[in-house]
Amino acid sequence: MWAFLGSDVMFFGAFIATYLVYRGRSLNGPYPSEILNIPVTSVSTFVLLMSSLAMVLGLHYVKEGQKNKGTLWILAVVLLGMVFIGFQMVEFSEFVNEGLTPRTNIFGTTFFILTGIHGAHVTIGVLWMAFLAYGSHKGTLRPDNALDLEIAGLYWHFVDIVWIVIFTVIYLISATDGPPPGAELLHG
Amino acid sequence: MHRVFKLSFPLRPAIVLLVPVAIALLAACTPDNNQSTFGTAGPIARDQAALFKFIFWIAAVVFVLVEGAVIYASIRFRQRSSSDKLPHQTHGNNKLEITWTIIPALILIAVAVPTLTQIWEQQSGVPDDRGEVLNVEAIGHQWWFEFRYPDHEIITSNELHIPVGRPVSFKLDSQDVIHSFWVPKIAGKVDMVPLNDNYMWMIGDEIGEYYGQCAEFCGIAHAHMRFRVFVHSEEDFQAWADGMHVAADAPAPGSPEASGQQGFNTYCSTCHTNNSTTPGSYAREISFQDARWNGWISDIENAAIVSAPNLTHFGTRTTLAAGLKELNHSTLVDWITDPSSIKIGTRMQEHAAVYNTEDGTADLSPGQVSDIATYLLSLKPGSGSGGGAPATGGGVVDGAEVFATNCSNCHSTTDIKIVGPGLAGIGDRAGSRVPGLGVDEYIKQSLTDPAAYVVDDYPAVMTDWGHLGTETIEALVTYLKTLK
Amino acid sequence: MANLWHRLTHYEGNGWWNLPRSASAEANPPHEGPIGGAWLSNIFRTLTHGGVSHAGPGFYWLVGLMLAIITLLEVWLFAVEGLGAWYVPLLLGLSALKFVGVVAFFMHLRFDNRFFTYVFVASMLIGIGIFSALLLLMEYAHQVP
Amino acid sequence: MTTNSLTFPRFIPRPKSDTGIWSWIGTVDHKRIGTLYGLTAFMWFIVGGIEALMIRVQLAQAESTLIGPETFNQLFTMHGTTMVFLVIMPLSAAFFNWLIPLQIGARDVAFPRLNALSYWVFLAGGLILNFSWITGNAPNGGWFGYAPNSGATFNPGLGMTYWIVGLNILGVASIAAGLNFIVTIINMRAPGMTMFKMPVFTWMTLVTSVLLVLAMPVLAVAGIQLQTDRVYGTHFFNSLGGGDPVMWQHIFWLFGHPEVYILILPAMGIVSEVLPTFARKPLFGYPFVIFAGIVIGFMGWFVWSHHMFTVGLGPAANSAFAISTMLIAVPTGVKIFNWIGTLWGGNLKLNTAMLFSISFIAMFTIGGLSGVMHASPPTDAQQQDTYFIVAHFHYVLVGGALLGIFSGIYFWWPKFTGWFLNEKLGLANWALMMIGFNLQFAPQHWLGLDGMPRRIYTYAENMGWENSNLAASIGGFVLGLGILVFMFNVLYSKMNKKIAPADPWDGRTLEWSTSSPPPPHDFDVIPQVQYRDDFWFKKYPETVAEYYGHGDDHAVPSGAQFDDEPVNAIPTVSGGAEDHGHGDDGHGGGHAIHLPDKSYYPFILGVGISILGIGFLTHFSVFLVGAPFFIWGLLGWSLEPVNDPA
Repeated sequence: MWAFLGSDVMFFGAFIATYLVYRGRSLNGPYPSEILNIPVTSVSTFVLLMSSLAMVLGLHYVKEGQKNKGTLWILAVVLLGMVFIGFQMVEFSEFVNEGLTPRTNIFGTTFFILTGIHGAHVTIGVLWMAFLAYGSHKGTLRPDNALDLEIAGLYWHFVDIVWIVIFTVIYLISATDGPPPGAELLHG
Repeated sequence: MHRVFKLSFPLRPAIVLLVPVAIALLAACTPDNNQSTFGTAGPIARDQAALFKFIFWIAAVVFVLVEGAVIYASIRFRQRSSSDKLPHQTHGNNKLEITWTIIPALILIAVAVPTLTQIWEQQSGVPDDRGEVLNVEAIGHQWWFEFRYPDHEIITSNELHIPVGRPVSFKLDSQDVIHSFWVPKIAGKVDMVPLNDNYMWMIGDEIGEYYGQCAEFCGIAHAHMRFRVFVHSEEDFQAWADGMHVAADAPAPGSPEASGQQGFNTYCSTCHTNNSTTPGSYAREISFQDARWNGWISDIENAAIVSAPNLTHFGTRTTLAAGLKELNHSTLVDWITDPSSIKIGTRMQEHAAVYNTEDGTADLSPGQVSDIATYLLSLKPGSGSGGGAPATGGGVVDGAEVFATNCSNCHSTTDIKIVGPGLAGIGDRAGSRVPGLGVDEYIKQSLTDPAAYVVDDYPAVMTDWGHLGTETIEALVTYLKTLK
Repeated sequence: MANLWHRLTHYEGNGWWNLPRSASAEANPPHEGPIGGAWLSNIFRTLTHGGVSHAGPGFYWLVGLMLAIITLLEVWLFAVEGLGAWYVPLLLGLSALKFVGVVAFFMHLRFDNRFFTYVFVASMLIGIGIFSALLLLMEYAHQVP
Repeated sequence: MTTNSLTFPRFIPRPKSDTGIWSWIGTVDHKRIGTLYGLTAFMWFIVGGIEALMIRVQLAQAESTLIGPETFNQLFTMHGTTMVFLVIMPLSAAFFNWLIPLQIGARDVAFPRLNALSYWVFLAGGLILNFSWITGNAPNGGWFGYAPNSGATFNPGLGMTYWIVGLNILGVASIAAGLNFIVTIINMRAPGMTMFKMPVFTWMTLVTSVLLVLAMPVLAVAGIQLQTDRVYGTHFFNSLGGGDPVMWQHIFWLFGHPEVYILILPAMGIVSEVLPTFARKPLFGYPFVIFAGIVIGFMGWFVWSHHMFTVGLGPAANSAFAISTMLIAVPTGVKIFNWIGTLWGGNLKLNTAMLFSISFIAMFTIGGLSGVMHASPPTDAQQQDTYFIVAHFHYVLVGGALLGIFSGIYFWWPKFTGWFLNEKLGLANWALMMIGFNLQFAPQHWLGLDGMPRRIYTYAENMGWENSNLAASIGGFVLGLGILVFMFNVLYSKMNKKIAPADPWDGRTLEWSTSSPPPPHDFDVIPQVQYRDDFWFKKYPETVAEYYGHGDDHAVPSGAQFDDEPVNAIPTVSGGAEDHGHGDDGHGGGHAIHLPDKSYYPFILGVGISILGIGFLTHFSVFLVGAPFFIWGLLGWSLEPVNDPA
């Protein structure tokens, strides 16, 4: 699994690098400074972070054999993951309403594709966790095969750390990005 | 099984290994060939060839040693008879390992030193101690090259003229895909990346004609995207540059040239400019080229206008279709009739209305084609009298010619929209555009104060043409009213 | 140097390349997480549960709390004006801290081989290396006139 | 193993039969999957070869009009893509599949069903790519797909979409295979086989797998970005929208250069097995060969911009990448010298496999030396995008990778099938390939230096390129004849079977210790490993001291102490037997041999993935067809235990 995550590191690495390369190259608005909503995203970042906490706790209790607590915490992961996806959907539709689509400018292109791919990862994780929660509830996920949950947990944490990077790079650092100097001169 | 092994005559690998060497000797590099990287005619190519030869001889020594060792070992240590004796079971030798790590590293340092020197010589800007720099902007198009001389205000295509011994600084750009600018005998290539200004410089130090070719795969006619470089003596270059500002003589009325001019203005001048000789024509051609590009990119399916080579003084050129063919009447007729007989995939054949026929050949009679070819070949710097922009000449001003010179890049004489509206029937509708303005007044206002009234759906990009003078404008209006 | 070479190339009891063949050989990893090693783990272990070999919920809650605090700190930094040139490095540092926090304390695969951890770390290093190089190239690598 | 008590309905029964088509579709046996890989890749090899010959026919004379530019562009695009992704990589994968478990003394790979999935997905990717020929829309933007020429504006047809979808599906297969072999090699080695007792081929597989796992995602990213540019109008590589086509080149070559080593390292591994066997002495400088491989694998990441010396990155970047590129020649040289060291003083059996391996050294050296020539940006400015480059990388990929693979085929054929390939025909095969190959590609060096650009479908008469091109075209057909001789050899040898013993070549590594062909469970008893080339040293115990003995150098001594220790001193799984030759099966039981049961789900999931891929090409409604297969495969896979309860 670590090796797979190594693979995924390169995957997200390439997307994040693309974003950074193209940062501040948008030729027309809306620019990040006009559209990013830091407080809302901070909440969703917090939600994802707490889901990682729920994840380790779930794993802990499953290993300890405390079935109900384990199931509960895994369900919490599912729930928090869904909340995060909900936030992202709201954010996307908000942006589209304000006129930012992947076609609008290079910020839209890199932003939607990067966060969208991350959202797809979260979705896969939610489905995976739901499957495991069901297994835990049914009693097929036991301390002796907690490895399944541990692998899923690794994946979940990985998706979380990717978001940590995305949040910093796209949201916090870029939040003040306006039009590039001389953008209107480039093609006038 | 062992019999088989004996049959494998051990010299065989040796013979096979010698094949490439033998071919190397047979096909000794021929600097006379048109694009040979060894027939150098400029310091950059010469340095690059020298560096290549330096590395080549080092490589040759390594090659002989390594292949010699392989062949020697294969023969010397081959299994004789069926002896199954075990050789010494060595695990390796650290001293040897260190030796053959360090020696190649040293050799590579020897290669790296001249490499880095040349990189910095060739790629860190044009040197200022090699003479007065000539600036050229080279622009790649699918599938031809445009050359602009900002210092001389000259625009030409596919044939580059440079003075001998003077550094030429190139600003390389592309309008569509990535191309690569390469004149093997003068300098190695640098890519032309769209909207990524690239720079290179070169010096041609032997007078002559040199071949160039696009080296980056750029689509269907990549193989046919070539150009020529003419290295002139300083005087010849000046003469050429001056000639580019002398208008061609107007064709004698009734001559094939005149009929060809008529044909050119009707069918070709939408995309091809052929008279960028007057002051201001440089800037105008650049804006037209942009407009043509926008015309194509904004509606690729139905574009009626595409980027096209500037044909000013076409008659002085030696080659046709981006350095493909020798330029003469018969090749030019073939080209105009059916471009794909010479070059498959041209934008011209794809988009120009005149090629909108069943088999894609030009919708022109052989006579018309021949006349157009004759006319184009007659385009040379004129005797200086009576030429120039019609506006400056005396006597009767020909409105049709004024239109072809100044307007046809944006306006067609049919209903086709290029940048501005097609002008067929303008005389019928001009009177009803603006209350209070008659036909003549409206057209005149559009010419001298275009922003006063802009027809819906058209961009307000037309400039003020008042500088043409009253007489010319009168002639133009008269001509426009005849368009049906 | 010679010692390092031997550790690299030869099998010696606990050499780098002595990789246990199966889960049972490394049932209890000496420390939590792949990053930071025993040093970092021990500090936190001492802090959280007095050296007990197994991290418990309390430990996880504490880490979670710290991560949350760092996030709040980041948002606060965002709200604070006038950090100037310090803003980006500070944020990068903080998120690197979060990153390490999650990797070191939440992610650990007891029954996996250390080699896979190396693969992951190597990919991080290669990824950071080449993508930084890429950024530099795209930003600065241009031909000059 | 985990959810077997869940009582979901079994959607379909498990395949039980050991013969017939369903047994192949449901197979999870690494040997059968290896065979499938080999056969499929060879089929694509013929397709790619025919494409190459058509290119050569067109270029044999100046101003040729046999093949138009459109078809020509499709031909060279598909030739490159096919040979890289559908031939060399899967042929290497065939060897990985067959040999890795055998060489490390395991009964199968770590994830047998993932292995099967990887094959089916590979097959689907190849079919989708080549299906484009039938639609007449074959990709035509070059195997490197440079934007914007590969974007929708300049390439509106479906061709490049086929290319992107095909490559991304192949990428899934490669990542799955890579992960599988990493885990297999790390976790499933026989007791006592430490990392530095592994065969070199296994080592090179490990390095290659790591490269695959890390490089393919980058290609996937490039593909996704280009695809969204083409289909959804994003601006990643659209310079009018703020993107930059140079970015595509960076991302593509970030993948592309490690890919080069993915192609060549397995062949290096093969050669490192063949040479010692037929020289009858151990590989010279084993740790150095392996470290050179690792170093190449690592440094391969930091040289990508040497594909872009003419893009205008400026002198600083070009200098840096020139130096890093030259540096990578050092470990490559170390390998070549060690192979020569292996030959030196040996008792060489010059049979077909050995000749191919020796030729590998010779030809690869040429490719390496011409590589140094364009590692230097000033000379590369003349050579970039000319036939010189074509000659260079064909010397590396044909003279290197392909000769290595053919060497491997002749070497391991008896192990795979139980019978020999004919040696006389083998010699003819080798000689024809060598003559044809050199006749085809040596003149291309001169063509490139004479200024002939790549990827042009025709050239003028006055350029002086006719003779060399004609020679190259003739060489191409001689090379093709060599391949025909190989195919004839297989048929001939199959009809006149010469049965091979378990250890026909007096081999060195564990695969020769089991029967030819190996039983389904590979080894009756899992071997205990004491030495490098364990099988050899157990056969010739008197040579142990000679190899591990205290010589005048210090590479081994203290290590030898440990290497010589009996295996029971090495921590192994609990229950590992202590006496040689009576090991357990690696699962602590020591009695019954558990092989993973067959399963249809990898195939079903593969079908699902390929239909989803087709959805990108046609219409989104196709997703509705693919999704059920996908979900069915995934659910069935998760719910089906690896082994039915006995």
